[in-house]
Amino acid sequence: MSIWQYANPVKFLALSERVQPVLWVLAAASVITGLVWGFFGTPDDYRQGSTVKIIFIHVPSAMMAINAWVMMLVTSLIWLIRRHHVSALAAKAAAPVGMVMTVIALITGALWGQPMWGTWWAWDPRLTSFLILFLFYLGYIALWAAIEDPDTAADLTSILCLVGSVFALLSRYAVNFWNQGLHQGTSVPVATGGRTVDDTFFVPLLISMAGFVLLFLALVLYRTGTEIRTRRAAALLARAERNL
Amino acid sequence: MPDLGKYAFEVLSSYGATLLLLVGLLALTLRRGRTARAALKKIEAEIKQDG
Amino acid sequence: MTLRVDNLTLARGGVPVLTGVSLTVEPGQALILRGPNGAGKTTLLRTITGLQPPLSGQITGAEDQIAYAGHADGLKAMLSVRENLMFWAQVFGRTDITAALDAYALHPLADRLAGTLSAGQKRRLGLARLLVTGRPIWILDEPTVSLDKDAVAQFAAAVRAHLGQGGSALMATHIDLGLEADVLDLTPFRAHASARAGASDEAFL
Amino acid sequence: MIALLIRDLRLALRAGGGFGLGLAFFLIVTVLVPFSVGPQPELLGRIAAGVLWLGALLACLLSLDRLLALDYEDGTLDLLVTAPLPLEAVVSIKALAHWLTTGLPLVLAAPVLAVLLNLPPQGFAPLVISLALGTPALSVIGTFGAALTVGIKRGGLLLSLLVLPLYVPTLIFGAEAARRGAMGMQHDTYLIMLAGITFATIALMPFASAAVLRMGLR
Repeated sequence: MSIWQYANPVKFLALSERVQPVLWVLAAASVITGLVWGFFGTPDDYRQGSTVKIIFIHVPSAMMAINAWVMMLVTSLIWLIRRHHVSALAAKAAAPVGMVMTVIALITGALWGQPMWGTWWAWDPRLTSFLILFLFYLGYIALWAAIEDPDTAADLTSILCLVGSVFALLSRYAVNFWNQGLHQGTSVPVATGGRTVDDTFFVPLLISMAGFVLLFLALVLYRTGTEIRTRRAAALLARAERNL
Repeated sequence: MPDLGKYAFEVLSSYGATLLLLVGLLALTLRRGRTARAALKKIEAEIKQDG
Repeated sequence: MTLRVDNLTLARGGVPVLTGVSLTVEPGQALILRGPNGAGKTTLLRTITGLQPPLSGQITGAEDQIAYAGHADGLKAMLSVRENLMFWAQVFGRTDITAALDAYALHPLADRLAGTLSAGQKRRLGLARLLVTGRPIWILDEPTVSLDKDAVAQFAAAVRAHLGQGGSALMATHIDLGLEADVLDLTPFRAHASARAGASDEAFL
Repeated sequence: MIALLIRDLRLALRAGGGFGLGLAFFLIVTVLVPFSVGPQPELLGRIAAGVLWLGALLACLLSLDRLLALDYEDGTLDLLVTAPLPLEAVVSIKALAHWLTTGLPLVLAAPVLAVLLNLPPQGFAPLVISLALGTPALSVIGTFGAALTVGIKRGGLLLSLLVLPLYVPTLIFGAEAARRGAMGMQHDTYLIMLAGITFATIALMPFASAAVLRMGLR
C-alpha cells in the first residue's frame, strides 16, 4: 500500500467520492457554527466595538489564501517530479478557491480597516502583500486557461507557481522595507503557544478556521474531480476518434 | 440580532460579501461539476454502445 | 556516425501515435519516411531531433550531429540572404557560406533581404542552411514544399553530395528525388487505439 | 553566442525591429504625467523618481512580447535548440540583447526626462544608478515571461499579467532608492538590495526560462 496509488485518477475519484459527503457535512457544520457563534455569541471588544466580529472571517480566509498557494506549490512540485496528473489538476482546482479566499481577506480587511484606521485602504505591508498574492493567482489562472495542451499547461503553470512563490516571498520582504505597517500582529501565534485574543473570541475563531480548512478541502476535492472528468471525457473522445 | 452599534455597516457587509463570494464560488463549482459529470456520462454511454 | 533508433514510442497531444519504431541510418545512406497525413512523420522527426521527448525507446548517435529543417525555415525577413546564412554558420561555429550559396544558386540573391524572396527562394535558403551547419545527419521534414523542378534538382544534388561525403539524411517526403534511398513506411507502426504506452491521456481511460 | 547577440541587435536596429519604441513610449509617458497631475514644480519633483521608474518598467514590458515570439513563429527557436548552444545561454543572450536595446537607452534617457519632471539635483545620480542596476533584472524576468507565453497566440496581455507581479520587488527597491536619493536621504541599503535581486535573477532565471521554453516547444 502506497499513498501514490491514489495518484491514479480513477482510484482518486473513487476515494474522493467516499470522503466527500463526510467532508461537506463537517465543513458546513463548522463554518456555520464558527460564524454564527462569532456573529451572535461574542461580546463587543472594548476597543474595536462590534468590528471584532470580522475576525471570524478575516483570519481564516487570510490563512487559507496563503495555505492554498502553499498547497499549489507542493502539488506543482509533485507534478514536476513524479508527473501524477491528479497533483497537477488539484493545483488547477485549488487556484480559484485560493483567489476567492484572497478576495474575502482583502474585502473584510478593508471593511475592518475603515473604522480602525480611518481609511478603506492603506498601503500596509500585509494588505499590499495580499494584493500581490491576488495578482499571482490571477496570472496563474490565466496561464492555465491560455494553454491548450493540458500537460504543457501543467508544466508551465507549475514552474510559474515555483518562480512566483520565490517572488511573492521577496515582495513580502520588500514591502516591509517600503512601508512599516498599521496592521496588528498575528492573532493566532501558534509557534509561541501564546495567544493575543481572549478565549471568548478564540474558541469560535478556531472553529471557523477549521471550517474554512474543511471547506477548502471539500471544494478542492470536488473541483479536482471535475477536472479529472473533463480530462477523461477528452481522452475517451480522442480514442474514439482514432478508432474510426 | 446582536446590537452592532455604529459599526453595523462594516460587520454586516463583511459577512454579506463573504457569504456572497462563497455561495458564488460554490454555485460555479457545482455547475461546472454537473456539466462535466453529464458530459462524461454521455460519452461513456456512447462508447459502450459502439463497442 | 550511425543514427540508431530503437523501439521508439511517440505521443502527440497526449495520445500515442507510433509504437515500436526502429531504424538505422548509416553514413552515406538516405532514408525516406512514408505514411499518410497524421501518421506521425513530423512527430518522429522532431523527436529524433530532440525537440520533444519520446514516451519510451532509445535514440543514439543523434547528439550534436543533427541539422534539422522543419516546416519553418528560421529566416529573418530583415536580414539579407548572406546575413541569414552567416548567422547560422556562426551559431554552428563555422564561417564559410560560399558552398551553400553555390549549391542552391543563391549568389544573385545574396544581398537581397530574405523578406523580399519568393516562397521557393526562401525554401532554398532554408535548405542551404543545412550546408553551413557542417552536421553529418540531416533531418528533413517535407523539404521540397514550394520548390520548382530546378530547385528540386538542386536539392537532390545537394543531398547526393552530402551522402557522398559520408553524411546521411532522414526525410519525410512524397516526391521521388531520384536518390538511391531506402524507404520506410510508418503505417505498420501506427499505435493501436487500445495501446498502453504511457501517454498522458491513458491515465484517464 | 556573439553571433546571436549581434543578430538580435542588428534586427532591433533595422526597420520594424522596434528599437526606440520603448524609448518613445518612455518619453510620452513622462510628458503625459504633468498633464495628468498638474504642472506644479514641487509636486513633479517629488514624484519624478517614481514616475520615471514606472515609465521605464512599462517601456521594458512593451517590447517583451516580441522577444521570443518572433523567433518562435519563424522556426528559429526550433533550430537553435539543435545548435551547439545551451538553451540557457540562448535565453541569457536574448535577455542581454533586450537590455541593450531597451533597458540601456532608458537608463541614458532618464536624466534628460528627469529635467522635464524637475527632479532635484541630488536625485540624478541615484536615479541613474538604480535604473542601471534594476533594468537588467527587468529584462531577465521579462524573458522568463516571454518564454512562458511563447506558444500562446496573442499572449501579449497575458505576458503583462504574468510579468508585472514578478516586477514588484525590483520596482520597490529601485524606485525607493531613487526616491530617497531625490529627497537627499540615505539609500545605499536599497541599492544593495536591488543589486542583490538583479544578480540573483541573472544567475537563476535563465534556468527557469530555458526549462519553460523547452516545455513550450514540445
